[in-house]
Amino acid sequence: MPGIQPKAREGAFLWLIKILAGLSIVIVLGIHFVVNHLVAPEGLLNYSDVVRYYQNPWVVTMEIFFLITVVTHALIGIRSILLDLNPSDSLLSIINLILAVAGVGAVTYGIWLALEIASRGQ
Amino acid sequence: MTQTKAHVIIIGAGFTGCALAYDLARRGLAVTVVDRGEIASGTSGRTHGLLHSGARYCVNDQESAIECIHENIILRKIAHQCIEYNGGFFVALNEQDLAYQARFEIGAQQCGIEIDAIHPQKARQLEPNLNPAVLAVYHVPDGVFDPLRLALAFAASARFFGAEFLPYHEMENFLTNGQGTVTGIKLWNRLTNAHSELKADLVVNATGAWAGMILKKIGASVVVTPTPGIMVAYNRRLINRVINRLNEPGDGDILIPQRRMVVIGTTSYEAEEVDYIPVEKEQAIQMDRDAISLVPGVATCNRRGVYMSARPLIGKGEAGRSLARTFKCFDHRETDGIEGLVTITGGKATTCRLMAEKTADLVCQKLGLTATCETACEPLRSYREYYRPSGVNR
Amino acid sequence: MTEGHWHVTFCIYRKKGDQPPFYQDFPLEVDPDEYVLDGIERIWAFHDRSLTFRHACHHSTCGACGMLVNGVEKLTCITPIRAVTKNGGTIRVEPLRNFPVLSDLVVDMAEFYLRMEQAHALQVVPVAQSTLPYEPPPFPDDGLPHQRLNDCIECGMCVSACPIALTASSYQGPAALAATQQTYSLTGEKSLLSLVDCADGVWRCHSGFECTAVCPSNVDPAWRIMELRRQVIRHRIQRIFHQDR
Amino acid sequence: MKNNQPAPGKALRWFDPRHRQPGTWAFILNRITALGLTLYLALHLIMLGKLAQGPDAYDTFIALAKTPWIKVGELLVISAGLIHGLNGIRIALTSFGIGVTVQRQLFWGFLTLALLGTVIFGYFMFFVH
Repeated sequence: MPGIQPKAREGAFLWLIKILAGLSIVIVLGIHFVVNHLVAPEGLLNYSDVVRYYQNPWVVTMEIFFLITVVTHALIGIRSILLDLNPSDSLLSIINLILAVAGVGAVTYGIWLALEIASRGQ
Repeated sequence: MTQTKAHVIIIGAGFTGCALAYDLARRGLAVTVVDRGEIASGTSGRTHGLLHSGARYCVNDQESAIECIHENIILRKIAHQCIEYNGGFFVALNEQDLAYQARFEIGAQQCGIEIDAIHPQKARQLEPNLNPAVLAVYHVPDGVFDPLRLALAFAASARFFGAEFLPYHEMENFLTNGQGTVTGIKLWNRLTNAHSELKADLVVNATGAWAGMILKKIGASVVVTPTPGIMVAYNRRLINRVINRLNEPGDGDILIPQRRMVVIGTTSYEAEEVDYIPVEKEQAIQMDRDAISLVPGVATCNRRGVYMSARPLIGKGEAGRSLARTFKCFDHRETDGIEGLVTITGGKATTCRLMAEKTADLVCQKLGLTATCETACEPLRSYREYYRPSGVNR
Repeated sequence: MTEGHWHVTFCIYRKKGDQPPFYQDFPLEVDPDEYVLDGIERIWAFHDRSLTFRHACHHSTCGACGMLVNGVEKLTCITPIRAVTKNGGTIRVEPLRNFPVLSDLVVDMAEFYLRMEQAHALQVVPVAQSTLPYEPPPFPDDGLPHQRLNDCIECGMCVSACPIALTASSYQGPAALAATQQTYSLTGEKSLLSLVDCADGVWRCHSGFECTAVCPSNVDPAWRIMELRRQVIRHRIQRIFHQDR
Repeated sequence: MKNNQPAPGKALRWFDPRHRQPGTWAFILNRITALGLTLYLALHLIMLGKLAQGPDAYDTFIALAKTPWIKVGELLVISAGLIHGLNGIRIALTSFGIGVTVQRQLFWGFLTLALLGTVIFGYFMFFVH
């Protein structure tokens, strides 16, 4: 009978990040939605629109920030769902590794893509 | 080397059974408690929950009253974990009640129960929901306990000293050696449907209102009258102190606060079969009236629970209220010529520790042991320890 | 009120030892104002003596008789039959979820009680602080140190209803967390916070609020868990600024 | 129900809404939308890779995205985002002790908002553009 044994799995820190990331997504996603679906005259931007849009450095910054928060929130969220399935400590460390690699990979790829698009305008 | 401990089986895990298990285990005996249900699933669990000051009995039944005040003080000390101790009031509502006043004061003094006359206006300040028509008020050292947790606290302490509990094990029959000596019991494990036998040096029948039924299996008897009464719980805590009617013990004369409720009790009638006691609707309505007369605010509450509980009263053939509320220990060698069997019955929750002490004295005397009772001083173990898996504390 | 008697079928979860569980029907004539527990006790008394169930006080002070009634956690001693079925209807009674079943309707409370003990759950609390802070005070304070039995009756129903406890046995559970919150509020004992500031503690709750919905005793475990989070975070922030603990 | 003990294998029962309160419906919706949105995030990132392949690849892809079925899918994503986001606000608020006693009303309020938002977006996507 184990009773209460505090384990440092998802403590206050990850939880707080998840909540804060979630809140910033709500704000940034609002802008993202409006720009892509309401402001753009044809509903979705075509290639040249996208490139023009990315000429504004604030847009690039915002999109990169958005990317990081979304990926962070999603991966911490997936992790907390998996945590509810009571993984063993060793399985959890594997999960942590996979999620971290996926997160770093997605963010690197996204940043490269954003900078690549921005550079095509010049 | 320690020699093999004497083994005692206790039938019944109510207040008496649990307290007795604690007392005997503390004296160094090997104890097994069996019950056909959960701890306190009979009369004990369904008790009103009043930690008596004894004032209720100080005129008619002084022996009980003295036991009560004595044990009240001990339980407040050792079972503080499950008692709300805020005292109680005895209130007079009419001329008849006032006529009882003088006898009440003398009785309380004779029994050593501290009572304080309080001005009705002051009492109304302390308990704003009290009937405004109160004519006289006395403060008494009453309290309220949680029935299951009081039993569990004794059981947890018993387990701490090595006693074993077998809930959901129904005693089917006695084992004897063929020469009138009880050597153990036959058991039906209701959790698994298995049957088994358990040997012991002595068997204690602590089944309260069911004591007579158990003894029938071996042709012995005690004069116990199961005397059910009704309790009604309401969904608001209108008082902090127990409110008693200042008169001779009667129906619906005690209203206790408990958690967010108030609970009124009780009635009294004799019954033969008490495995299932149907709720009498008229009695419940009578309880509503009695509760409202003590605390009119009850009229605005909803009923939360209605339940019946069978007291084990010793004696027969008289009206239930006039039977004494004391307890009695029977050595069946003396009453029926059966060796190795003791019955403890009667009494009340407030005096369960004392009942256990006296029974344990008898058990030890029969087994030729000299150990003495040590249950009155040290606080009981936390009731939650009862559920600890076995092997943890030994 | 005089609707007379109802015919109701109790469909009861049965399990003995290692045998597979099954459901057994008991048709019963009942008074609709009777409580579900009365029906169950009558089945034991008159129909099947092998039926096992936990019960003690029959008026919601002990917390022993929590069961699943028609799929919902109910304290059967205060649940009138009228509230869960109709004349000719069925009452399905099962043991609590998220607890090991010992037999029939009896579940093993050992782990639950151990967690309550580790949370330093109080059974007797000062009357003045016995209710939830957002509730109106129940009583004019007469200045005397009155105490009363606590709201939490340790019935385990909140744990049974919790969607997280369903899969995560290591989750401390709503009852223990609510108790920690209450004890911390009354004692200020900081070590309680470190016990719950972990993945199996306050941060595991996913705000289902089921615990509060089934609590028969006004504990509001969900509110207490949220409050406990606040207390944990406040304590952490304080620690940053005063390096006292 | 063979055994009542908690077990990871019971994860599917997270999504069983029978006898459950709005709080659990919110929890169910949040889990489903979380999984859906994560899947969408992955697809979205991959599809945006077409941008790197130049104007032709991307504009062909955009033309495909304007077909009605894809639009419906997109509306689902928007709806999921609204539900998850608004309910997320509710969870964040209650987690900091704000509005715990009115969490039911918050749930219904935010769910209404999410549906309203879906309708507005749907109107723009299908009828304006």
